[in-house]
Amino acid sequence: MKWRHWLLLPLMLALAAGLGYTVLSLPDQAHGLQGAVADQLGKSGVSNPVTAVLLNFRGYDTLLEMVVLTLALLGVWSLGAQPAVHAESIPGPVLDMLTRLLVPILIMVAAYLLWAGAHAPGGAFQAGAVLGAAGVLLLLTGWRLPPRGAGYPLRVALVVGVVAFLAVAALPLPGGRHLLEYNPTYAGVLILIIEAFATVSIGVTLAVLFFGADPADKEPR
Amino acid sequence: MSVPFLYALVGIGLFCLGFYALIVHNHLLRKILAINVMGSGVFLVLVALARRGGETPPDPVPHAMVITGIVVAVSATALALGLMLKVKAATGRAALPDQSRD
Amino acid sequence: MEAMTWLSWSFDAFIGLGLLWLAWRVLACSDLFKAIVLFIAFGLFMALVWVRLAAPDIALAEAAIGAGLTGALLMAALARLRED
Amino acid sequence: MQTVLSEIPWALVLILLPLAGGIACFVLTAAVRWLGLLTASLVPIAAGGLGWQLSREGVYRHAVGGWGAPLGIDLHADGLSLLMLAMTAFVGFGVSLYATGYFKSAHAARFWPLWLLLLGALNALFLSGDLFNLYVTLELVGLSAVALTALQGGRDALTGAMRYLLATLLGSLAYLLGVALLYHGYGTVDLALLSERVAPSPVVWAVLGLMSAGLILKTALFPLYFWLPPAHASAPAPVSAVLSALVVKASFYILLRLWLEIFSDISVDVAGLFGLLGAGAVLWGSLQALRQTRVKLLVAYSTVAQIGYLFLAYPLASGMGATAWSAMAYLVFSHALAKAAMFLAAGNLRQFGDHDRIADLDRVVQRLPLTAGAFALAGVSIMGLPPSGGFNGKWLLLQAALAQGRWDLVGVMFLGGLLAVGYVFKVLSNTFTQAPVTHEPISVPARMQWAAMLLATSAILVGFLASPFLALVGMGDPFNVGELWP
Repeated sequence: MKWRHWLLLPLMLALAAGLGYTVLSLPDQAHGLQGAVADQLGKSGVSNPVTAVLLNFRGYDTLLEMVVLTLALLGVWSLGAQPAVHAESIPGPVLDMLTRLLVPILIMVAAYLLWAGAHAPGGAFQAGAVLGAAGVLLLLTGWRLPPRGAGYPLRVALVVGVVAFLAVAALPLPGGRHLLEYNPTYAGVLILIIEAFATVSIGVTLAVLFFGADPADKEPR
Repeated sequence: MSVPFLYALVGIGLFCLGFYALIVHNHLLRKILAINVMGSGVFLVLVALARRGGETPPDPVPHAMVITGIVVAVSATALALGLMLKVKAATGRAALPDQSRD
Repeated sequence: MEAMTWLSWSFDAFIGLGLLWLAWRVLACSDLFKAIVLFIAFGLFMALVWVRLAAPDIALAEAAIGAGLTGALLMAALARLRED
Repeated sequence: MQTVLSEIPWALVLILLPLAGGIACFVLTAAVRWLGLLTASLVPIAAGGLGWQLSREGVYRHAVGGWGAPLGIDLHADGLSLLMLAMTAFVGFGVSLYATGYFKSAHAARFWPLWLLLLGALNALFLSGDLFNLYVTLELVGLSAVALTALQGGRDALTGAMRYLLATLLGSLAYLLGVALLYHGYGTVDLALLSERVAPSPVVWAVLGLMSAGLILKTALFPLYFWLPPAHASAPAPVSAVLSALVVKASFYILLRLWLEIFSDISVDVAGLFGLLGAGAVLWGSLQALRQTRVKLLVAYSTVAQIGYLFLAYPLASGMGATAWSAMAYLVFSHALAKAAMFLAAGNLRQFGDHDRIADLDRVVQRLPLTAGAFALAGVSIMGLPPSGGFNGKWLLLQAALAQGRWDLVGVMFLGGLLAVGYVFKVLSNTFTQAPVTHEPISVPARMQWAAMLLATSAILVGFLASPFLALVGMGDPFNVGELWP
C-alpha cells in the first residue's frame, strides 16, 4: 500500500512544478475587468464593486449559487435521520449566558452587514453566515424549532431567497427585456430586496444543515 | 518575486497538497478536508493573480467568483459530511471499501 | 521605504509558508479532532491572506463561512461519527 | 400566433421552469407527482419552441442583465446546444413518467425536487456560454446527481454515492483552476471571446491539461471510470437512467465545446490521445460488461464502453470533420435514449423478480413482454444494428475511419460491436428460459413498462430521420465544418 504513495510523490511534485511554471509565465500586469466594472458601477445601483458583480453584473451566477445551497440541504435531508449528538453536549450555564448575549448581537451584525454591503465590505452571504452562526448557537444550547414551525413554515423560509431572486430575475421578461435586467433607478432597491430574502434563507439553511436532518422527518432511524 | 505571484504559488501548493492527501488518506473526513484545502488553493490563485501590477483598486470579478466558490464549497462539504455519516452507519467505517476486493 | 517593502514582503512570505504548514498539519496529523481545529485555524489564516490581498469581502465570507460554519459542520460530524 | 411564439424566450423558460418546479415540489410536498410530471412535460415543449426559434432566427444569444460579455454572462444556443437540450427534455419526460410509478410517497417527496433541479441545472449548463457559470452549473449537476444516487439508501448506493461525490468534486476543482488561469491569461471567461483571444502559450497548455483531466474524470472516460459502475448500478432505476443518459454527457459537452472553440487549433496530438483513451474504453468497458452477472452492472459497464465511442470522433475529425462530428452527435443522442430505456427496463426486471441476477431471470419474455421488448430494441441501438440511431452513428464513424485508413480504429469498432452483441444477448437469452430458482412475480405498473418502450422505440426511430436530425444539429455551424453529412 505504502509504496504507491511514494510513487505518487514525484508525480505531485511534477504537477506542482508545471503549474507553478505556468503561473510565473503570466504577464506582470493584470488585465482583468476592473475597468469595465468601474465604468458601469454607476448604473449598478450599489457602490461596492464586489456587490455590484455578485448581484448585478454576474447576478445569474449568484442565483444559481443559491440553488446550490438549497440543493445541499435537499441532499442532506434526503439522506434521512442522522444520529443525534450525545447528551454530553448539553450546555453549561456559561454557554447559555453567552448565547443569550450573543444571539441578539449576531442578528444586529447580520442586519448591519446586509445594509453595508451596498457600499462597504459585506452583503447577503456574509450576513447570512452570521445569521446561521446565531442559529447554530441556539441549536447548541438545546433550542429546537417548535413542531408547528418545522414543516411548511420552515420550508418557506428555506426557499424564500431563491424565490425572490427568481421573481426579480423573471420580472423584465414579459416586457421583452433581459433576464435579471434591473432598471438603474430601482436597481439599488431590488438588490436590497433580493439580499434581504437571501440572507434569511442562507442563515436558516446553514443552521438547518448543522442540525443535520429535516426536523419534521418522522422516519425511524 | 512579487507578492501576487508568491500567494499564487502558495495556492498551487495547497492544490497539490490537497490532491495528494485526497488520494493517500482512507478516512472520509480527511478526504473532505483535503477537498476543502484544494478549493482554498484554487481561490487563492484566482484572487492573488488579480493583484498583479500593484496598488490600483483590485479587480472585483475574481472576488465575486471566490465568494460564490466559498458558498459552493460549504454546500458540497455539508452534503459530503451527511453522506459520510450514512456510510459509517451502513458499513461501520467512515472509509470507502477497497474496490478491487468487491 | 526600502525597509518597509522588505518587511511587508517577509510578512507575506511568513503567512504563505504558515498557510502551507497548517494545511500539511491538517492533512497529516493523526488525531481528527486536532485536524479540524487546525482547519479552522487555516480558515482564519486564509481570512488574513484575503485582507493582505485587498479583498475584505472575501475575508468576511471566509471567516464566517469558511472557518466558522464549515468548522461547526465538521465538529458536529465528528461528534456524530464518534457516537457509536 | 407566430409572433407570440417567437417572442417567448424559450431558452430562459428551459432554465427557469424546472428550477421553479423543483422549488414548488419542495414546498408543496403533497402534490409532488403532479407538479413534477407537469413540469417534465412542459420542458419538451419549450425545447421544441427553442428549436423552432433557432431554425427561423439562427443562433440565439442572450446577455443576462443586459450587460453582455465580458462584464456579464452570455447565454448561447446553437444546433449542438439544441441536440443536448432535446435529449435532456425527451429522456427527462420518459424518466419522469416512469418515476411516477416507481417512487412511493416518502421517496417521491425527496425525488421530485432534486430531479427537477437537476433538470434545470442540465438545461442551464447546455445554454451557458460562460466558463465560470459553467462551473456553477457543473456543481449543481454533480451535487443533485449524488443526492439522487443515495436517495433510497443501502450500503452499495451510499458508498457509490460517496465515491461519486469525491470524484465529481475533484473534477470540478481541476476545471475551476483551469478557469482561473484562463481568466488571468486572457481577461475573460466568455467562451466566444476566449476563442478569439487564445493563442498557444504555457497557460493554454496547462488549462488544456487541467480541464481535460477534470472533465474526463467527470465523464468517466477510461481509465478514470472507477466511480461510474458502482454509482450507476446501485442508484434507483430512474436515477441510473438519468446518470448514464444525461449527467455524463454534461461534462462531455463542456469538453467538446472547449475543444471546438479553444483547443482544436492549439493541438491535434491531444485528439490522438482522446482517441486512444476512447479505444481503451470501448474494449475494456465491453469486456467488463460481458463479465457481469447482474443486469444493472452490465448496463453500467456498457455506458463506460459507449462513452469511448464518443471520443473516437476526435482523431477522426481532423480529416473528415463533418462525418466524424455527425457520427458523434448521433451517438450522443441515441445512446441517451437507448441507455435510459435499458436502465428503466432493468429496473422493471428488478422489481418483477426482486433481484437482478442475469442467470435467474425467469421467463420474462412471456410474462413481461413490453419490458423485454424495450430491452431488446434498446440493445439493437447499443449494438449498432440497423435500423437505429446507434447504427447511423457507428456507420458514419466507421466510414470516417475507413476513408482515413485508420484500420486500428476500424478494428476497435468491430471488436466493440461483437462484444456488445455478446453482452446484450447474455441478458436476452436468459429472458426466454425458466430460471433454476423460480419466484413469485411482483406486478410492474404499465406506465413503467411503456416509459421504457417509448424511449427504446425512439432510439430506433431516430435512425430514420437522418437529414432533419443533422440539419438541426448543424444550425449555426457549431463544429466549424459547414454542412453536416449528408
